[in-house]
Amino acid sequence: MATLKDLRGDQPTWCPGCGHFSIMAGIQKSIIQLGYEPHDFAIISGIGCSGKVSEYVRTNGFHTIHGRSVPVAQGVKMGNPDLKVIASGGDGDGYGIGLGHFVHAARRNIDMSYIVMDNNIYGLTKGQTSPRSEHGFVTKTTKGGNKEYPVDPVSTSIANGATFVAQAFAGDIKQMTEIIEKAIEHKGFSHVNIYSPCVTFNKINTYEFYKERLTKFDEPFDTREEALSAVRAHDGLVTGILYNEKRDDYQEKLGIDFDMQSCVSGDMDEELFHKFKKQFQ
Amino acid sequence: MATLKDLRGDQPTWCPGCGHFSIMAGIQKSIIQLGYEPHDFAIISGIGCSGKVSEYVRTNGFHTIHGRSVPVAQGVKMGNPDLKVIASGGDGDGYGIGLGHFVHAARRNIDMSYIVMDNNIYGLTKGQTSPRSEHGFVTKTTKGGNKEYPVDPVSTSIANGATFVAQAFAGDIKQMTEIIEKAIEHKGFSHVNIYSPCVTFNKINTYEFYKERLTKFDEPFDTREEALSAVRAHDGLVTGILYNEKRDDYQEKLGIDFDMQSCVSGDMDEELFHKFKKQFQ
Amino acid sequence: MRNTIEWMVGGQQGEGVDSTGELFAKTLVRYGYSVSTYKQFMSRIKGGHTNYKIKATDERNYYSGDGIDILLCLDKETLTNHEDVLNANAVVIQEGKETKVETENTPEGKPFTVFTVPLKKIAKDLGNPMAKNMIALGISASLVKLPIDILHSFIEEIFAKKGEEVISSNKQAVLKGFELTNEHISNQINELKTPSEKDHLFISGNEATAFGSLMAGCRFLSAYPITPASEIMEWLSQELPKVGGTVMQVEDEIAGICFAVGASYSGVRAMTSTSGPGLSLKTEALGMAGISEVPIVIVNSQRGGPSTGLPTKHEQSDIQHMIYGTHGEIPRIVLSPATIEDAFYMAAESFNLAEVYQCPVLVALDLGLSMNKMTVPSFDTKRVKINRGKLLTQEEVKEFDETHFKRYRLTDDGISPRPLPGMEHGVHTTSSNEHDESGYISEDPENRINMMKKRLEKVRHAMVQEPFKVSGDMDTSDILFVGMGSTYGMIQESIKQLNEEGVVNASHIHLQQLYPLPIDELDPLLQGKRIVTVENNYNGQLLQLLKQYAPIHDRASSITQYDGNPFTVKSIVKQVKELISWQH
Amino acid sequence: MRNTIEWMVGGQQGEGVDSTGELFAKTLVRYGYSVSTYKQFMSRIKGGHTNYKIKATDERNYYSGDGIDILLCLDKETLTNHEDVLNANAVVIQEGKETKVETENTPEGKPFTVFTVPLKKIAKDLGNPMAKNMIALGISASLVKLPIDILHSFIEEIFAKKGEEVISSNKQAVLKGFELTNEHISNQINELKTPSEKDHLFISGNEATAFGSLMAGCRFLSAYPITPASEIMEWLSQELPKVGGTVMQVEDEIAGICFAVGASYSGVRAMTSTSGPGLSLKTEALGMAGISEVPIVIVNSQRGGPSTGLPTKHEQSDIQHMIYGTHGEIPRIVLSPATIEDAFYMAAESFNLAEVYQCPVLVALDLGLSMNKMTVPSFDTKRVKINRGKLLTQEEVKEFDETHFKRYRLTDDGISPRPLPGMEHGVHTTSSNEHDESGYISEDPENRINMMKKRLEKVRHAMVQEPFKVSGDMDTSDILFVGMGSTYGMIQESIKQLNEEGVVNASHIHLQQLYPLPIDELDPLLQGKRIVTVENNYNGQLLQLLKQYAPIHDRASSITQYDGNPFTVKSIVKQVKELISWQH
Ligand SMILES: Cc1ncc(C[n+]2csc(CCOP(=O)(O)OP(=O)(O)O)c2C)c(N)n1
Ligand SMILES: Cc1ncc(C[n+]2csc(CCOP(=O)(O)OP(=O)(O)O)c2C)c(N)n1
Ligand code: SF4
Ligand code: SF4
Ligand SMILES: [Mg+2]
Ligand SMILES: [Mg+2]
Repeated sequence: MATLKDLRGDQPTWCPGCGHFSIMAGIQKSIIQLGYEPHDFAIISGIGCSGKVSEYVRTNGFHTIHGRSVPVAQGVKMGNPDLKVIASGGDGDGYGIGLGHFVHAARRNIDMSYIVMDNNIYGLTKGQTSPRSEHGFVTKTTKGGNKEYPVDPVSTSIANGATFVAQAFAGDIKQMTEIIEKAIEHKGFSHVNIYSPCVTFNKINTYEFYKERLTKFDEPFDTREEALSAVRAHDGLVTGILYNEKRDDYQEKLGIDFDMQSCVSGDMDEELFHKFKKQFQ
Repeated sequence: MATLKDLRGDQPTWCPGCGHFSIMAGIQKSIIQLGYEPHDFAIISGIGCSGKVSEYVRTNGFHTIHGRSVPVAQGVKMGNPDLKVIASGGDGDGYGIGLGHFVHAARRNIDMSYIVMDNNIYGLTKGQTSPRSEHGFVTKTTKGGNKEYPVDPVSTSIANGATFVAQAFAGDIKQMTEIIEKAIEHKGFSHVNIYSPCVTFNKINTYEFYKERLTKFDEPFDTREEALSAVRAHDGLVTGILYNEKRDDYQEKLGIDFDMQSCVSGDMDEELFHKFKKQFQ
Repeated sequence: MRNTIEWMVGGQQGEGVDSTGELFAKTLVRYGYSVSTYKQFMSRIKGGHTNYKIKATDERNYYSGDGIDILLCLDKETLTNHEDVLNANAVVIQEGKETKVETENTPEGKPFTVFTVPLKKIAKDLGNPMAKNMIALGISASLVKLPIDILHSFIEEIFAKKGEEVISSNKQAVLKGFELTNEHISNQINELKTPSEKDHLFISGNEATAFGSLMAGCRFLSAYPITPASEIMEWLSQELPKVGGTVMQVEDEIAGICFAVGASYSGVRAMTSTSGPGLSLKTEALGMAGISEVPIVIVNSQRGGPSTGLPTKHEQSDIQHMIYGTHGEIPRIVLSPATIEDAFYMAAESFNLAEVYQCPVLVALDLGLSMNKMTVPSFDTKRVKINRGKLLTQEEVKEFDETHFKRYRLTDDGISPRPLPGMEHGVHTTSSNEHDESGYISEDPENRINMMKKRLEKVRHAMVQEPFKVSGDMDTSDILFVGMGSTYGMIQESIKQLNEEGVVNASHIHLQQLYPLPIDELDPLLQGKRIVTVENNYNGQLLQLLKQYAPIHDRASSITQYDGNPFTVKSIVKQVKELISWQH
Repeated sequence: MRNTIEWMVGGQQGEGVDSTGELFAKTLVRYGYSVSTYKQFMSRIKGGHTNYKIKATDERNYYSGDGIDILLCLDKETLTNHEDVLNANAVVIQEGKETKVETENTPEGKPFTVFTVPLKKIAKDLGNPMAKNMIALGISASLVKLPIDILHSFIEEIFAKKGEEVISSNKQAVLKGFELTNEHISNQINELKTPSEKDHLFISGNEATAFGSLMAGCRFLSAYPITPASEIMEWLSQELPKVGGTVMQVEDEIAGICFAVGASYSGVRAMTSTSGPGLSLKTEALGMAGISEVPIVIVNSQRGGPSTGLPTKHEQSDIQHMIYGTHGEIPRIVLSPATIEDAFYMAAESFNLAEVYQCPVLVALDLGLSMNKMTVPSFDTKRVKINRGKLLTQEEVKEFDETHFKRYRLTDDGISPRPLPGMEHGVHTTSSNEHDESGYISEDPENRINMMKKRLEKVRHAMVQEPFKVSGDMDTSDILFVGMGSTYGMIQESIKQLNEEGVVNASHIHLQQLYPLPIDELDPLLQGKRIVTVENNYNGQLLQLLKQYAPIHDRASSITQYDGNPFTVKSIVKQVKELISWQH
C-alpha cells in the first residue's frame, strides 16, 4: 500500500500557511486511503500557485498551460480509460480563462475529478482580482474596488449537468478529504471547489473569514433545484457534497469497445486496409 | 423616424424559412419602435449563419470572429458609452466556443444586449452537433447520437448575475419583439436566447417542436431561485422575461468621468505630462 | 476516339450540383479513367453559384483542367461564368422550353454547341421531377459513349432505399438522355478510348489524410468543425469506432488540441484537424506540446485568410504561421503533401515522426487538396511502417528501476525514453514549464541550456521519406519552379506546355517537408538556376522561406495567386512568359 | 573619487530585496547619477534567491553592469552566486554574530572585503527589527559618501503613514550604517564625484510604455495579468481613470484583445498588453484586427519561452511569431524599442501608426527592458505629435453623403477614410470576412485581389521615426553587430571594449522596426561587412529575418543566449573573440 512518502513529489514552494498545502495533503491522503498506487493516477494541472500541485503530489503529473487542465485531463481519460484522472488548478485558471472548458466538461460527464483551489485571487501573478473575487474587492488593478460580481462555480456546474458537485474548505481537512475521496470514486465528472486562503495577497478571504461564515451540509440535496437554492441562499458559503447523481459516464455512453493503446511498431494492418478501401472504389 | 427600409442592409442569404429571418426582423422592428436611428446602434456579431445579421440589419455592424462577439461588443460599449450595443450570434458561437465570455459578461453587467439565435445546431458548417443539441441528437459527427447534455444558457446567466434574462421563439415574432425591445432598454447586460429553427439541418427542433412544447411566462420571476426552478421544471422550454433586476451597470459603478474620444491630432498635452512625470522623480 | 474529357456542372447551391458532379466523376472512375475534380462553392448554405469540375484522362492526371468539353448548366450564371474557358466544339447543356441545338462562339471565337432541353418537363413526364439532372447526366455520358450500365448500377446503389419506382424513373431519365443525344447531336459524339484496368481509388485529400491516420494507428481525434477540414473529423467519426477509437467534437479548437495532447500523453496516437482560424487558436497549446515533448499531429487544411477571410476558397497562406507560430522556440515538423496519395502516406508518417521525435507535427493541406477527389493508385500499405519511437513497454520501464521516472532524460540524440501514465515504476512528470530531467520546474541556467539544445536539435535531421518531389532536368534547366500542395498538377502541366512551346527549359521541385527545410538536399538543386515559386498567397511565403536558407535573392521570384481560386495552367504559363520577357 | 558604482542586494524572495534595491537606486538617482538596474527573481512568491543589481555612473549608462563593488547579502546564496563577479576591492556586507572585517579573494584572485555586521541585533536594539536592511543601506551609502539626507528624506516619504517612531528608527538605522563604515572600514570609502544637474526620470520600460501610451491619448487598456507585462496594466489602471479612461482586467487574453478591438472600433485609442502565452492566444484576433482594419496596439513583453517556459526570465524569442503569427496575411507593424526612452516614444508612435495605417501594431519589449528601471532624460513631448490619420469628424462624414458608408473605400494609398459608429451618415460595416468597399461579404475574385493589395501594400512604407539606431563607423568597420531590445547597452559597451582592445573595428545597428523591415535603408549598411546578430534566443531569429531580406548568408552569424539571463559584456566579448579566432 502506498504511504504518504510515496506520494511526495517535488519540494513545495508555496508560502507558509497557504491553503494549497492542505489540498495537496487531502489529495495525497485520499489516494492512500482509497488504496491506490501513485501510478494509477494522473494529476493534470493548470498554471498558478495551485498549478504546481501536479509536481508536488507524486503521481503521474502534467503541468499544462493556464486554463487548459480540464480539456487535457479529459483527453487523458479518453486515451486511457483505466487511469484515475484529476484535474486541478486555481480559481483564475478554472473560472477565469478556463471557464468555458469547465462548463463543457460538466455537461460531458467524462469520468474524472476537477479540484479547484479557490483563493479568490490570482496568486502567482501577485494578487490581482480573480473571477472569484468579491464585488468591491481591492487589488492592484481594482483600486476602486472590483466592479464585477464573482462567478458562481457550483451553481454553474449544477445547472449544466455535472453529476457530482461539492465544496470544501482547506481549513477543514477532514471533511475535505472525505469529499475528495468520494469525488475520486464517483463515476463521471466530479467538481470540487475548495476554499483555499492565499495568506500573502488575500486579506479578506482568510481562514477566519471562512470559519465564521461557512455552512456545512452533510447530505447532498435530492434535486438540482434544491441544491441551487441552498447555494444561493448562503451566498455560496456552503460546504459538503451538494449534488450527486448516478448516470452513465461519457465513455460508457459511447458504447465503444475501446482499443486505443494497442498500436505497435511494425506493418500496417493489411486486412483493415482492404476493409476501409472499398468505400473509395 | 427610421423606417424598415432604413434598416435593411445587405441581401440575406439564409435558406428560405430560416428562423434567423424573424430575429433579424425583430431587431429591426424594435429599433424602429423604440424610435432610434440606425447610427445609434452597433450590432456586433460572431461567425455562423446567425453571424450575418450584422450585415443584414443596417446599423453600424462588426462581423467579428467565431465566439468573440461578446468581448468585442463590451469593448465597443466601453469605448462609446452613448452607443446602443447589441451582440448577436449562434448557439455554437455563443455557448460553444464563446461560453466563457458569455458568463463573464453576465457577471460584469456592461450595458448591452446579447441576442443568441439558438437553432441547436451548427448551421454554417453544415449541421454538426452544437452545445445546445439534445442528448441523443444524430448528426454527421454523432451518428450514434449526441452523448453530451446541452448547455443551459438561461440558467447559467441567471446563476451568474445577469440582470436581464429572457427567452423567445422566432415563431412568435410579437412576443420576441417585445422582449428584444425591453432587452435593448434594460440598463445593464441583457441576455435573450431565441429559439430559431434551422430548416435545413435540424429536423428535430422545428417550428412545430417548439410550438407544441413552449410554456410562456408573462411576468419575470421575483428571485433568481424561482427563475432557475421554473426553467429546470420545463426543461428550458420556456419563453418570456425570466429575470429582471435594476442595478447600476458596470460603467456607472466605475464612476469615471469618461473622456475616451477626445484625443485629437496635434501636440501631446504638456501639462498632463508634467503631472504624471513627477512620480518618476 | 478521345482519351480525355473535361466536364462541368454549375448551378445554385442546394440544387444537387455536388451530387450530380460526383456521380458523373464516379461513372468515369468506374469506367477506368483517371479523374481529377474541383468544387467551387460559397460560404452560405443555399443559393449562390457553385460548380463541380472534372477532368478525366486514360493516364494518371493531377489537375482538373483549364477547359470544358461538356458544360451542364443548372442556372444562367453557369454559362456566363464559364463561356470563356469552353474548349473548341464543346457542348453546353441547358434547360429550355424546347429541345434545340444551336452553334455559338466563345469570346475567343471557338465554336460550341448549345443543346437546350426541357429537362424539367421531361423529368416530370417520367413521373419524377427530381430526375432532371439524371437526364443531363445521360446526355453527358452518351456524348462520350460511356456504357449506360455504369450509370444504371449507380442508380440502383444510390436509390436502393427509395424503392423500385424511383430507381426505374431515374434509369429511364438516363436512357432518355442517351436518346436525346442520339437524336439531336449525334455528330458531337466522341467516344472515350477504353482504358486499361487499374486498382485505383477515388478519394479526397481529407479522406486520404483521415484514412492514412487510421491506418497508422491513430485512434483519437478531437476537433471543432471548420471548412475545409470538417470532413476529416466526419470521416473518422464514422470509421474510428469500428476499430476501438473515437472522435470528439469538442467546444473549441483550443480544446481540440488539448484533448489530443492529453490522449497522446496517455499513449494513444492522437490528432486534431482544423483550418486557419482554428490553427491560430491552437497556437498556445502547440507550444505546450513542443516543450512538454508530447507527440501530436495537427492537420491544417488551409483556406482563404486572413481571419474569417474566404472560408470556402482555396489558399496556401499559413506557411509562415505553421513554421514560426507560437511564442518562444519549439521542436516541430511541418509537412505538406503534394498529392492525395502523399496525403495518405504523410498522414501515416506524421504519427511516426511525432512519436520518434516526440514533438508536434503539422500537416498542411489546402482547400484544393482537401476537398476535391481524384483517382489515385491504391495505397501501398508496406510503404510506411508504424514506428512508435522510444515509447517504452511496461517491462522496459521496470528495468529503469526509478522512483520518479526521468521523463526528460538527456540522451545523445535528445530523445528521452517515454513511459506512459499507468505503468508501474513509470510515474513521471510532464510540464509546460522549463524543467529538469525529472520534469520538475527548473530555472537553473545550465539546465535550461541543456533542455533547449535537447529539444531544438533533436528534430534538426528529421526527414520524411520524400521531403520533396523533383522533376525535369536539373543539370540543363534554366528555370526551377518550386511549389507545394495542390499546385503540383498545374505546375507539371504548365512545365509540359512551356517546354513544348520551347519557352523555357524548366524543372520542378515540389516541397513536401517545409520544416525542418531539407536545405542540404535542396541546396545543390537551387544552384545557378532562376527560381520561381508558384504559390497561392500574396507575400510569396515559400519564396521568403527559401531566401532565409539560401542567398538566391537576385535570381528568385514568385508567381502568386490569392483570389481564392486555384491556378490554371493558362495563368501560370502566362505569368512565366511575362516574367521572362520582363527579364530580357 | 569614483564616477561609477556597481551595487547588488541579494536574498530570499519576500525579504525586501526589491524594496531595498529600489531605495538605493533612487538614492543614487536623486544624487544625480545615471542608474541602470536589473532584478532577478523566480516564479514563486516566497523563497528562492532573488537579487537587485545597480550600476550608477555620472554619465548616461544603459547597462546594469557585469561587476559588483558593493554586495549586500541577505542570504548565504548571494555571496556564493556572485563572488565570481566581484570587482577588485569590492565590499561584501553580510549578517553575522559580530562586527568584523576580513579580506578574501575571488576565484580569480581579486581581493575583496567582507564586512560582517549583526544587522538584526542592531536593528532590534534600535527598537525596529524591520530596519535591518536600512543599516545595510546606510553602510552602502557611506561607502560612496552619499549625503545621508537623501536617504533620510526618502524614509520620511515612505513611512509617512507609519508615524514618527518608525521614521525615526529607520533614520537611526541609516545613521548607524554610516557610523559602522566609518568605524570599521574607512579605508574602503571611495567618494562618488558630484554629478551635474539633470532633468531625468527613473522609470522602467513598462512604465515608460504605459506613460507614452497615455500621453498619446490611449484611454483604454484591456488585458490579463502576466509577468512581465502586468505592470503596464497596473500602472494604467491607476492613472487612466484620472484622464477619463479605464483599464479592464478581463477573463483571458482573447478577451483582452477583443475588448481593445471593440473600443478602438468605437473610436478610442486602445491597447492590450501581454507576454508570450497571451500573445499566442491573441493570434486569431490579431488577424481580425488586420483584415477589418481596426487600429490596435499590442504590447508584448517577452519572457522565457516556449509555452509557460521560464515566466520570470529574460528572452527575445517571439520575434518570428510577432512578424508571422496568424493564419493568412495581414497588414501589421512590429516595433521594438531599444531603450526606455524609446519605449515612451515608440508607444506613442505606435498609436499613430495604428491609426494612420489602420492596422495592428505590435510593440515588443523584453523582460530586461520591461521590468528594470533606468535613469533616462525626461521625455520630449514635442517629439511625437498625435496623428489620428484618416479618422473623420462628424462634419466630414456628412459630406460623403452616403446611406451606407463605404468603410473600405479603395484609395490611392490603400487607406480608407474612417467614420465612427454613432456618427450620423456614418453607418458602416466592419468585417473579418473578405468584404467589398461597403464592408459586406464578397467572394468575388477581383474584389479579393483589390482588397488584398489595399491591405498589404498600405503598410509597405510605414516607418517609425527611428527605425534603427546606428553607431560606429560604417565605412571602416569590418564587423557589424545587429541587436534589438534591451541588449542595446551591453552591445554598446562590448563594442567599446572590443574597439579599445583593438580586437575588431565594430559598428552597431539596433533595430527598432522589425516589420516592415526598413531594408532599403539597411541594405547599404549591411554591404561587405561581417554581420553578427546578438540576440536572446536559440534559433537566431533576427539573423533569419535579415537573411530573408539580404543575401548575407556566407558572412552572417549570431551570438545567442537563451538561459533566461541577459547578456553580460564579458560573455559578448568572449563570444566575439571566439568567432573571430575560429574564422582565421
Ligand atoms: C495564457 C496565460 N495567461 C496568463 C498567465 C499568467 N498567470 C500565471 S498564473 C495566473 C493566475 C493564477 O491564478 P489562479 O489560477 O487563481 O491560481 P493561484 O495562483 O491563485 O493558485 C496567471 C494569470 C499564463 N501563465 N498564461
Ligand atoms: C475559430 C473558428 N472555428 C470554426 C469556425 C467555423 N465555423 C463557422 S460558423 C460555425 C458554427 C456556426 O454555428 P452557430 O454559431 O450555431 O451558428 P449558425 O450557423 O447555426 O447560425 C463554425 C464552427 C470558424 N469560423 N472559426
Ligand atoms: S501567493 Fe498565495 S496562493 Fe500563492 S503560494 Fe503564496 S499564499 Fe499560496
Ligand atoms: S443552414 Fe440552417 S441556420 Fe443556416 S441559413 Fe439555412 S436554415 Fe438558417
Ligand atoms: Mg487563485
Ligand atoms: Mg446554431
